[in-house]
Amino acid sequence: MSIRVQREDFDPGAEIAALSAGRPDVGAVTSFVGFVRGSADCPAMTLEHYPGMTERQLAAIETEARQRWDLDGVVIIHRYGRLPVGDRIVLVAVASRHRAAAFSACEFLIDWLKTRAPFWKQEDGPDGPRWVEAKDDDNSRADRWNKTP
Amino acid sequence: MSIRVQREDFDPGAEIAALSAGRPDVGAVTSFVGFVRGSADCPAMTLEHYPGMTERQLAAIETEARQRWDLDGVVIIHRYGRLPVGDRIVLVAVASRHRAAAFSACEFLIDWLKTRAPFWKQEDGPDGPRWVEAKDDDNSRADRWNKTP
Amino acid sequence: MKVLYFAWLRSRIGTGMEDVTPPPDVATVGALIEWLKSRSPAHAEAFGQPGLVRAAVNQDYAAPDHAIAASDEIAFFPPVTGGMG
Amino acid sequence: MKVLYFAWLRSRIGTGMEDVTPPPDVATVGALIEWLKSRSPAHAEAFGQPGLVRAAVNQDYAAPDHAIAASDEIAFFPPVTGGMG
Repeated sequence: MSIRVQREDFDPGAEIAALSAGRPDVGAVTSFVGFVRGSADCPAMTLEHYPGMTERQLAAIETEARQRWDLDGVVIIHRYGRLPVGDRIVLVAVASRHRAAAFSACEFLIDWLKTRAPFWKQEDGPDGPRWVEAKDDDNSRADRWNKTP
Repeated sequence: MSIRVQREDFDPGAEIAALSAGRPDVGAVTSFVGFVRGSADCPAMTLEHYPGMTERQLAAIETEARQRWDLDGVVIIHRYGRLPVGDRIVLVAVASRHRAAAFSACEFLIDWLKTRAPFWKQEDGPDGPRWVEAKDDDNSRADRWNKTP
Repeated sequence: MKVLYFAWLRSRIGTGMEDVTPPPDVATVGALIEWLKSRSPAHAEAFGQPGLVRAAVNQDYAAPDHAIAASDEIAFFPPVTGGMG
Repeated sequence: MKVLYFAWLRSRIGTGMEDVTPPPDVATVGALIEWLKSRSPAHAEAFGQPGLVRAAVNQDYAAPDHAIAASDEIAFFPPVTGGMG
Protein backbone atom coordinates (compact mmCIF):
# COMPACT_ATOMS: atom_id res chain seq x y z
CA MET A 1 0.00 0.00 0.00
CA SER A 2 1.45 3.34 -0.96
CA ILE A 3 -0.18 5.48 1.75
CA ARG A 4 0.39 4.77 5.41
CA VAL A 5 -0.57 6.75 8.52
CA GLN A 6 1.06 5.16 11.54
CA ARG A 7 2.62 5.64 14.97
CA GLU A 8 5.64 3.50 14.10
CA ASP A 9 8.88 4.68 12.56
CA PHE A 10 9.70 3.78 8.93
CA ASP A 11 12.81 2.89 6.92
CA PRO A 12 13.46 5.36 4.07
CA GLY A 13 16.07 3.11 2.46
CA ALA A 14 13.69 0.15 2.30
CA GLU A 15 10.92 2.32 0.84
CA ILE A 16 13.23 3.76 -1.84
CA ALA A 17 14.49 0.27 -2.69
CA ALA A 18 10.93 -1.11 -2.93
CA LEU A 19 9.94 1.61 -5.42
CA SER A 20 12.56 0.47 -7.93
CA ALA A 21 12.78 -3.27 -7.19
CA GLY A 22 11.96 -5.28 -10.31
CA ARG A 23 11.15 -2.09 -12.23
CA PRO A 24 13.76 -1.68 -14.98
CA ASP A 25 11.86 1.35 -16.29
CA VAL A 26 12.51 3.38 -13.13
CA GLY A 27 15.42 5.78 -13.65
CA ALA A 28 14.95 8.09 -10.68
CA VAL A 29 13.62 7.99 -7.13
CA THR A 30 13.36 11.27 -5.28
CA SER A 31 12.49 11.38 -1.62
CA PHE A 32 11.76 13.79 1.19
CA VAL A 33 12.14 12.89 4.85
CA GLY A 34 10.90 15.36 7.46
CA PHE A 35 12.31 15.30 10.99
CA VAL A 36 11.24 16.75 14.34
CA ARG A 37 13.41 19.83 14.71
CA GLY A 38 14.62 20.76 18.17
CA SER A 39 14.78 23.97 20.10
CA ALA A 40 16.04 24.77 23.60
CA ASP A 41 12.68 24.30 25.30
CA CYS A 42 10.96 21.72 23.07
CA PRO A 43 12.22 18.14 23.46
CA ALA A 44 9.25 16.57 21.67
CA MET A 45 6.01 17.22 19.86
CA THR A 46 2.72 15.40 19.50
CA LEU A 47 0.90 15.06 16.20
CA GLU A 48 -2.87 14.64 16.26
CA HIS A 49 -4.68 13.65 13.09
CA TYR A 50 -8.16 12.94 11.77
CA PRO A 51 -8.26 9.17 11.10
CA GLY A 52 -10.08 8.43 7.87
CA MET A 53 -9.86 11.95 6.49
CA THR A 54 -6.06 11.78 6.56
CA GLU A 55 -5.94 8.66 4.37
CA ARG A 56 -8.66 10.09 2.12
CA GLN A 57 -6.83 13.38 1.57
CA LEU A 58 -3.48 11.67 1.01
CA ALA A 59 -5.05 9.36 -1.56
CA ALA A 60 -6.60 12.34 -3.35
CA ILE A 61 -3.26 14.16 -3.40
CA GLU A 62 -1.49 11.07 -4.72
CA THR A 63 -4.09 10.63 -7.48
CA GLU A 64 -3.62 14.25 -8.51
CA ALA A 65 0.17 13.82 -8.66
CA ARG A 66 -0.20 10.74 -10.85
CA GLN A 67 -2.47 12.69 -13.19
CA ARG A 68 -0.01 15.59 -13.46
CA TRP A 69 3.18 13.57 -13.95
CA ASP A 70 4.16 10.24 -15.48
CA LEU A 71 5.07 8.34 -12.30
CA ASP A 72 6.00 4.71 -11.69
CA GLY A 73 5.40 4.68 -7.95
CA VAL A 74 4.55 6.85 -4.95
CA VAL A 75 4.95 6.21 -1.21
CA ILE A 76 3.62 8.54 1.45
CA ILE A 77 4.11 7.70 5.13
CA HIS A 78 3.05 10.08 7.90
CA ARG A 79 3.45 9.37 11.60
CA TYR A 80 1.29 10.62 14.44
CA GLY A 81 1.54 10.54 18.23
CA ARG A 82 4.38 11.75 20.42
CA LEU A 83 7.64 12.26 18.50
CA PRO A 84 10.91 13.30 20.15
CA VAL A 85 13.39 15.69 18.49
CA GLY A 86 15.32 13.98 15.70
CA ASP A 87 12.57 11.46 14.91
CA ARG A 88 11.37 10.97 11.35
CA ILE A 89 7.82 12.33 10.82
CA VAL A 90 7.04 12.00 7.16
CA LEU A 91 8.33 10.35 4.00
CA VAL A 92 7.37 11.13 0.43
CA ALA A 93 9.16 9.10 -2.24
CA VAL A 94 8.44 9.12 -5.96
CA ALA A 95 9.71 6.88 -8.74
CA SER A 96 9.72 7.87 -12.38
CA ARG A 97 11.58 7.27 -15.62
CA HIS A 98 13.04 10.76 -15.45
CA ARG A 99 14.22 12.96 -12.65
CA ALA A 100 12.26 16.09 -13.59
CA ALA A 101 8.90 14.40 -12.97
CA ALA A 102 10.18 12.71 -9.81
CA PHE A 103 11.40 16.01 -8.31
CA SER A 104 8.30 18.00 -9.23
CA ALA A 105 5.88 15.35 -7.94
CA CYS A 106 7.79 14.90 -4.67
CA GLU A 107 7.80 18.63 -3.97
CA PHE A 108 4.14 18.96 -5.00
CA LEU A 109 3.13 16.13 -2.64
CA ILE A 110 4.97 17.49 0.39
CA ASP A 111 3.67 21.02 -0.21
CA TRP A 112 0.08 19.80 -0.43
CA LEU A 113 0.51 17.40 2.44
CA LYS A 114 1.60 20.26 4.69
CA THR A 115 -1.43 22.38 3.80
CA ARG A 116 -4.17 19.78 3.19
CA ALA A 117 -3.49 16.71 5.31
CA PRO A 118 -5.35 17.02 8.63
CA PHE A 119 -2.49 16.94 11.13
CA TRP A 120 -2.06 19.29 14.07
CA LYS A 121 1.14 19.76 15.97
CA GLN A 122 1.46 20.32 19.69
CA GLU A 123 4.90 21.28 21.00
CA ASP A 124 6.20 20.61 24.47
CA GLY A 125 7.19 23.92 26.05
CA PRO A 126 8.22 25.41 29.39
CA ASP A 127 4.55 26.17 30.18
CA GLY A 128 3.29 22.78 29.01
CA PRO A 129 2.13 21.71 25.56
CA ARG A 130 0.91 24.34 23.12
CA TRP A 131 -0.74 24.09 19.71
CA VAL A 132 1.36 25.30 16.78
CA GLU A 133 -0.22 27.74 14.33
CA ALA A 134 -0.17 27.31 10.55
CA LYS A 135 2.54 29.11 8.62
CA ASP A 136 1.65 31.39 5.71
CA ASP A 137 4.80 30.23 3.95
CA ASP A 138 3.43 26.71 3.64
CA ASN A 139 0.23 27.97 2.05
CA SER A 140 2.07 30.12 -0.46
CA ARG A 141 4.33 27.18 -1.40
CA ALA A 142 1.27 25.00 -2.01
CA ASP A 143 -0.42 27.77 -3.99
CA ARG A 144 2.42 27.68 -6.53
CA TRP A 145 0.93 24.51 -7.99
CA ASN A 146 -2.37 26.23 -8.80
CA LYS A 147 -0.82 28.82 -11.10
CA THR A 148 -0.78 28.20 -14.80
CA PRO A 149 2.86 28.28 -15.89
CA MET B 1 33.51 12.36 3.64
CA SER B 2 30.60 13.76 1.72
CA ILE B 3 31.82 13.00 -1.82
CA ARG B 4 32.54 9.45 -2.90
CA VAL B 5 33.34 8.00 -6.33
CA GLN B 6 33.32 4.23 -6.10
CA ARG B 7 32.63 0.92 -7.81
CA GLU B 8 30.65 -0.41 -4.84
CA ASP B 9 26.93 -0.02 -4.25
CA PHE B 10 25.69 2.31 -1.50
CA ASP B 11 22.83 2.35 1.03
CA PRO B 12 20.52 5.37 0.55
CA GLY B 13 18.77 4.79 3.89
CA ALA B 14 22.05 4.80 5.81
CA GLU B 15 23.19 7.98 4.05
CA ILE B 16 19.91 9.78 4.76
CA ALA B 17 20.05 8.68 8.40
CA ALA B 18 23.66 9.83 8.78
CA LEU B 19 22.78 13.31 7.50
CA SER B 20 20.34 13.89 10.34
CA ALA B 21 21.88 11.79 13.15
CA GLY B 22 22.63 13.96 16.17
CA ARG B 23 21.55 17.07 14.27
CA PRO B 24 18.38 18.43 15.95
CA ASP B 25 18.48 21.45 13.60
CA VAL B 26 17.86 19.31 10.50
CA GLY B 27 14.20 19.41 9.50
CA ALA B 28 14.39 18.00 5.98
CA VAL B 29 16.49 15.58 3.97
CA THR B 30 15.83 15.37 0.25
CA SER B 31 17.46 12.74 -1.87
CA PHE B 32 17.80 11.60 -5.43
CA VAL B 33 18.76 8.06 -6.43
CA GLY B 34 19.49 7.34 -10.08
CA PHE B 35 19.15 3.80 -11.44
CA VAL B 36 20.32 2.00 -14.57
CA ARG B 37 17.24 1.94 -16.77
CA GLY B 38 16.67 -1.07 -18.97
CA SER B 39 15.69 -1.54 -22.57
CA ALA B 40 15.12 -4.64 -24.67
CA ASP B 41 18.68 -4.86 -25.96
CA CYS B 42 20.69 -3.29 -23.13
CA PRO B 43 21.17 -5.47 -20.04
CA ALA B 44 23.97 -3.32 -18.58
CA MET B 45 26.10 -0.24 -19.03
CA THR B 46 29.63 0.72 -18.15
CA LEU B 47 30.55 4.10 -16.69
CA GLU B 48 34.03 5.44 -17.29
CA HIS B 49 35.24 8.46 -15.35
CA TYR B 50 38.26 10.72 -14.96
CA PRO B 51 39.71 9.93 -11.53
CA GLY B 52 40.79 13.06 -9.76
CA MET B 53 38.83 15.46 -11.94
CA THR B 54 35.58 13.77 -10.89
CA GLU B 55 36.20 14.37 -7.20
CA ARG B 56 37.45 17.89 -7.92
CA GLN B 57 34.34 18.82 -9.95
CA LEU B 58 31.96 17.27 -7.42
CA ALA B 59 33.66 19.20 -4.60
CA ALA B 60 33.34 22.45 -6.58
CA ILE B 61 29.64 21.77 -7.25
CA GLU B 62 29.04 21.00 -3.57
CA THR B 63 30.81 24.20 -2.49
CA GLU B 64 28.64 26.20 -4.87
CA ALA B 65 25.46 24.60 -3.49
CA ARG B 66 26.51 25.42 0.06
CA GLN B 67 27.09 29.04 -0.96
CA ARG B 68 23.68 29.30 -2.63
CA TRP B 69 21.60 27.65 0.09
CA ASP B 70 21.72 27.27 3.85
CA LEU B 71 22.53 23.56 4.09
CA ASP B 72 23.37 21.33 7.04
CA GLY B 73 24.85 18.46 5.06
CA VAL B 74 25.44 17.11 1.57
CA VAL B 75 26.29 13.61 0.34
CA ILE B 76 27.16 12.81 -3.26
CA ILE B 77 28.01 9.24 -4.27
CA HIS B 78 28.64 8.25 -7.88
CA ARG B 79 29.51 4.76 -9.02
CA TYR B 80 31.59 3.75 -12.03
CA GLY B 81 32.35 0.46 -13.78
CA ARG B 82 29.91 -2.07 -15.15
CA LEU B 83 26.37 -1.63 -13.83
CA PRO B 84 23.49 -3.98 -14.69
CA VAL B 85 19.93 -2.72 -15.23
CA GLY B 86 18.26 -1.85 -11.93
CA ASP B 87 21.50 -0.98 -10.14
CA ARG B 88 21.85 2.29 -8.26
CA ILE B 89 24.26 4.70 -10.01
CA VAL B 90 24.16 7.94 -8.12
CA LEU B 91 22.92 9.41 -4.85
CA VAL B 92 22.54 13.06 -3.97
CA ALA B 93 21.16 13.78 -0.51
CA VAL B 94 20.85 17.18 1.14
CA ALA B 95 19.97 18.12 4.72
CA SER B 96 18.63 21.51 5.69
CA ARG B 97 16.45 23.21 8.27
CA HIS B 98 13.77 23.76 5.65
CA ARG B 99 12.53 21.75 2.72
CA ALA B 100 12.70 24.51 0.10
CA ALA B 101 16.51 24.78 0.36
CA ALA B 102 16.88 20.99 0.51
CA PHE B 103 14.82 20.46 -2.66
CA SER B 104 16.48 23.25 -4.65
CA ALA B 105 20.01 22.21 -3.69
CA CYS B 106 19.34 18.53 -4.46
CA GLU B 107 17.97 19.32 -7.91
CA PHE B 108 20.77 21.81 -8.60
CA LEU B 109 23.41 19.23 -7.67
CA ILE B 110 22.01 16.45 -9.84
CA ASP B 111 21.53 18.80 -12.81
CA TRP B 112 25.12 20.00 -12.59
CA LEU B 113 26.46 16.56 -11.92
CA LYS B 114 24.89 15.30 -15.14
CA THR B 115 26.45 18.09 -17.21
CA ARG B 116 29.77 18.77 -15.43
CA ALA B 117 30.97 15.58 -13.75
CA PRO B 118 33.32 13.71 -16.11
CA PHE B 119 31.46 10.42 -16.58
CA TRP B 120 30.87 8.66 -19.88
CA LYS B 121 28.35 5.94 -20.42
CA GLN B 122 28.76 2.92 -22.65
CA GLU B 123 25.68 0.78 -23.25
CA ASP B 124 25.69 -2.90 -24.10
CA GLY B 125 23.87 -3.37 -27.36
CA PRO B 126 23.17 -6.02 -30.02
CA ASP B 127 26.26 -4.88 -31.97
CA GLY B 128 28.50 -4.65 -28.89
CA PRO B 129 29.07 -1.72 -26.57
CA ARG B 130 28.44 1.80 -27.84
CA TRP B 131 29.15 5.23 -26.35
CA VAL B 132 26.08 7.24 -25.39
CA GLU B 133 25.85 10.83 -26.58
CA ALA B 134 25.03 13.79 -24.36
CA LYS B 135 21.42 14.95 -24.23
CA ASP B 136 20.52 18.56 -24.90
CA ASP B 137 17.78 18.29 -22.28
CA ASP B 138 20.38 17.81 -19.53
CA ASN B 139 22.24 20.92 -20.59
CA SER B 140 19.10 23.03 -20.68
CA ARG B 141 18.11 21.80 -17.20
CA ALA B 142 21.52 22.75 -15.85
CA ASP B 143 21.35 26.14 -17.60
CA ARG B 144 18.26 27.00 -15.55
CA TRP B 145 20.50 27.69 -12.57
CA ASN B 146 22.47 30.36 -14.44
CA LYS B 147 19.45 32.56 -15.07
CA THR B 148 18.79 35.41 -12.72
CA PRO B 149 15.29 34.88 -11.33
CA MET C 1 -25.46 14.18 13.29
CA LYS C 2 -21.90 13.32 14.28
CA VAL C 3 -19.69 16.33 15.02
CA LEU C 4 -15.92 15.95 15.55
CA TYR C 5 -13.43 18.43 16.99
CA PHE C 6 -9.66 18.37 16.66
CA ALA C 7 -6.62 20.12 18.17
CA TRP C 8 -7.44 23.21 20.24
CA LEU C 9 -11.12 23.10 19.29
CA ARG C 10 -11.29 19.72 21.01
CA SER C 11 -9.41 21.04 24.06
CA ARG C 12 -11.66 24.09 24.41
CA ILE C 13 -14.96 22.30 23.85
CA GLY C 14 -13.82 19.47 26.10
CA THR C 15 -14.73 16.58 23.81
CA GLY C 16 -13.58 15.17 20.49
CA MET C 17 -17.03 14.04 19.39
CA GLU C 18 -20.68 14.72 20.05
CA ASP C 19 -23.95 13.54 18.57
CA VAL C 20 -26.22 16.50 17.94
CA THR C 21 -29.70 16.96 16.51
CA PRO C 22 -30.05 20.55 15.30
CA PRO C 23 -33.46 21.83 14.10
CA PRO C 24 -34.23 21.26 10.40
CA ASP C 25 -33.49 24.86 9.41
CA VAL C 26 -29.81 24.31 10.33
CA ALA C 27 -28.95 23.18 6.79
CA THR C 28 -25.37 24.37 6.16
CA VAL C 29 -21.98 24.19 7.85
CA GLY C 30 -22.21 27.90 8.67
CA ALA C 31 -25.65 27.53 10.24
CA LEU C 32 -24.41 24.55 12.25
CA ILE C 33 -21.56 26.65 13.66
CA GLU C 34 -24.01 29.34 14.76
CA TRP C 35 -26.26 26.72 16.36
CA LEU C 36 -23.30 24.96 18.11
CA LYS C 37 -22.19 28.34 19.57
CA SER C 38 -25.50 28.49 21.43
CA ARG C 39 -24.87 25.14 23.16
CA SER C 40 -22.30 26.34 25.75
CA PRO C 41 -19.88 29.19 26.50
CA ALA C 42 -17.05 26.78 25.59
CA HIS C 43 -18.57 26.22 22.14
CA ALA C 44 -19.08 29.98 21.73
CA GLU C 45 -15.45 30.64 22.60
CA ALA C 46 -14.09 27.85 20.38
CA PHE C 47 -15.98 29.22 17.37
CA GLY C 48 -15.37 32.85 18.38
CA GLN C 49 -12.91 33.56 15.54
CA PRO C 50 -14.41 32.06 12.38
CA GLY C 51 -11.20 32.67 10.39
CA LEU C 52 -9.36 30.17 12.60
CA VAL C 53 -11.76 27.26 12.07
CA ARG C 54 -11.86 24.87 9.10
CA ALA C 55 -14.64 22.37 8.41
CA ALA C 56 -14.96 19.00 6.71
CA VAL C 57 -18.13 17.17 5.70
CA ASN C 58 -17.70 13.43 5.35
CA GLN C 59 -13.93 13.85 5.44
CA ASP C 60 -13.69 16.41 2.64
CA TYR C 61 -13.01 20.09 3.19
CA ALA C 62 -16.24 22.11 3.14
CA ALA C 63 -17.06 25.83 2.92
CA PRO C 64 -19.61 27.51 5.25
CA ASP C 65 -22.35 27.27 2.61
CA HIS C 66 -21.89 23.49 2.23
CA ALA C 67 -25.17 21.62 2.80
CA ILE C 68 -25.39 19.16 5.70
CA ALA C 69 -27.66 16.19 6.46
CA ALA C 70 -28.45 14.18 9.60
CA SER C 71 -26.29 11.26 8.44
CA ASP C 72 -23.17 13.39 7.83
CA GLU C 73 -19.90 13.32 9.74
CA ILE C 74 -18.94 16.95 10.26
CA ALA C 75 -15.57 17.98 11.65
CA PHE C 76 -14.15 21.29 12.87
CA PHE C 77 -10.45 21.99 13.33
CA PRO C 78 -7.77 24.68 13.04
CA PRO C 79 -5.66 25.15 9.89
CA VAL C 80 -3.43 22.10 9.57
CA THR C 81 0.18 22.12 10.82
CA GLY C 82 1.50 18.69 9.89
CA GLY C 83 4.81 17.52 8.55
CA MET C 84 8.11 19.27 9.07
CA GLY C 85 11.02 20.97 7.34
CA MET D 1 53.30 17.02 -21.00
CA LYS D 2 50.77 14.41 -19.90
CA VAL D 3 47.80 14.01 -22.24
CA LEU D 4 44.77 11.89 -21.24
CA TYR D 5 41.94 10.57 -23.44
CA PHE D 6 38.57 9.28 -22.28
CA ALA D 7 35.57 7.43 -23.73
CA TRP D 8 35.54 7.18 -27.55
CA LEU D 9 38.58 9.46 -27.88
CA ARG D 10 40.53 6.85 -25.95
CA SER D 11 39.11 4.02 -28.11
CA ARG D 12 39.93 5.79 -31.38
CA ILE D 13 43.41 6.94 -30.41
CA GLY D 14 44.13 3.55 -28.90
CA THR D 15 45.53 4.72 -25.58
CA GLY D 16 44.27 6.51 -22.47
CA MET D 17 47.49 8.43 -21.83
CA GLU D 18 50.57 9.62 -23.62
CA ASP D 19 53.55 11.77 -22.70
CA VAL D 20 54.20 14.31 -25.43
CA THR D 21 56.71 17.11 -25.97
CA PRO D 22 55.25 19.58 -28.45
CA PRO D 23 57.40 22.46 -29.77
CA PRO D 24 57.40 25.65 -27.65
CA ASP D 25 55.01 27.52 -29.98
CA VAL D 26 52.25 25.03 -29.05
CA ALA D 27 51.08 27.21 -26.14
CA THR D 28 47.30 26.72 -25.96
CA VAL D 29 44.79 23.85 -25.80
CA GLY D 30 43.69 24.62 -29.36
CA ALA D 31 47.27 24.61 -30.68
CA LEU D 32 47.91 21.32 -28.89
CA ILE D 33 44.89 19.75 -30.63
CA GLU D 34 46.23 20.84 -34.04
CA TRP D 35 49.66 19.46 -33.19
CA LEU D 36 48.22 16.14 -31.86
CA LYS D 37 46.23 15.71 -35.12
CA SER D 38 49.56 15.57 -36.99
CA ARG D 39 50.80 12.63 -34.90
CA SER D 40 48.71 9.89 -36.57
CA PRO D 41 45.60 9.30 -38.70
CA ALA D 42 43.86 8.00 -35.53
CA HIS D 43 44.56 11.31 -33.75
CA ALA D 44 43.37 13.25 -36.78
CA GLU D 45 40.14 11.27 -36.87
CA ALA D 46 39.51 11.54 -33.10
CA PHE D 47 39.86 15.31 -33.23
CA GLY D 48 38.11 15.58 -36.58
CA GLN D 49 34.93 17.19 -35.18
CA PRO D 50 36.07 19.88 -32.73
CA GLY D 51 32.50 20.45 -31.46
CA LEU D 52 32.46 16.94 -30.01
CA VAL D 53 35.62 17.28 -27.91
CA ARG D 54 35.95 18.90 -24.48
CA ALA D 55 39.24 19.68 -22.74
CA ALA D 56 40.47 19.98 -19.17
CA VAL D 57 43.75 21.43 -17.93
CA ASN D 58 44.82 20.17 -14.52
CA GLN D 59 41.34 18.70 -13.99
CA ASP D 60 39.38 21.88 -14.69
CA TYR D 61 37.41 22.51 -17.88
CA ALA D 62 39.42 24.63 -20.31
CA ALA D 63 38.57 26.54 -23.51
CA PRO D 64 40.70 26.27 -26.70
CA ASP D 65 42.56 29.51 -25.87
CA HIS D 66 43.59 28.22 -22.42
CA ALA D 67 47.39 28.40 -21.93
CA ILE D 68 49.31 25.16 -21.38
CA ALA D 69 52.70 24.36 -19.85
CA ALA D 70 55.00 21.32 -19.90
CA SER D 71 54.01 20.32 -16.35
CA ASP D 72 50.25 20.34 -17.06
CA GLU D 73 47.87 17.37 -17.14
CA ILE D 74 45.70 17.88 -20.20
CA ALA D 75 42.66 15.73 -20.92
CA PHE D 76 40.38 15.37 -23.95
CA PHE D 77 36.95 13.74 -23.84
CA PRO D 78 33.42 13.88 -25.27
CA PRO D 79 30.58 15.81 -23.57
CA VAL D 80 29.78 14.03 -20.31
CA THR D 81 26.93 11.49 -20.07
CA GLY D 82 26.95 10.45 -16.42
CA GLY D 83 24.18 9.70 -13.97
CA MET D 84 20.71 8.57 -14.88
CA GLY D 85 17.05 9.45 -14.67
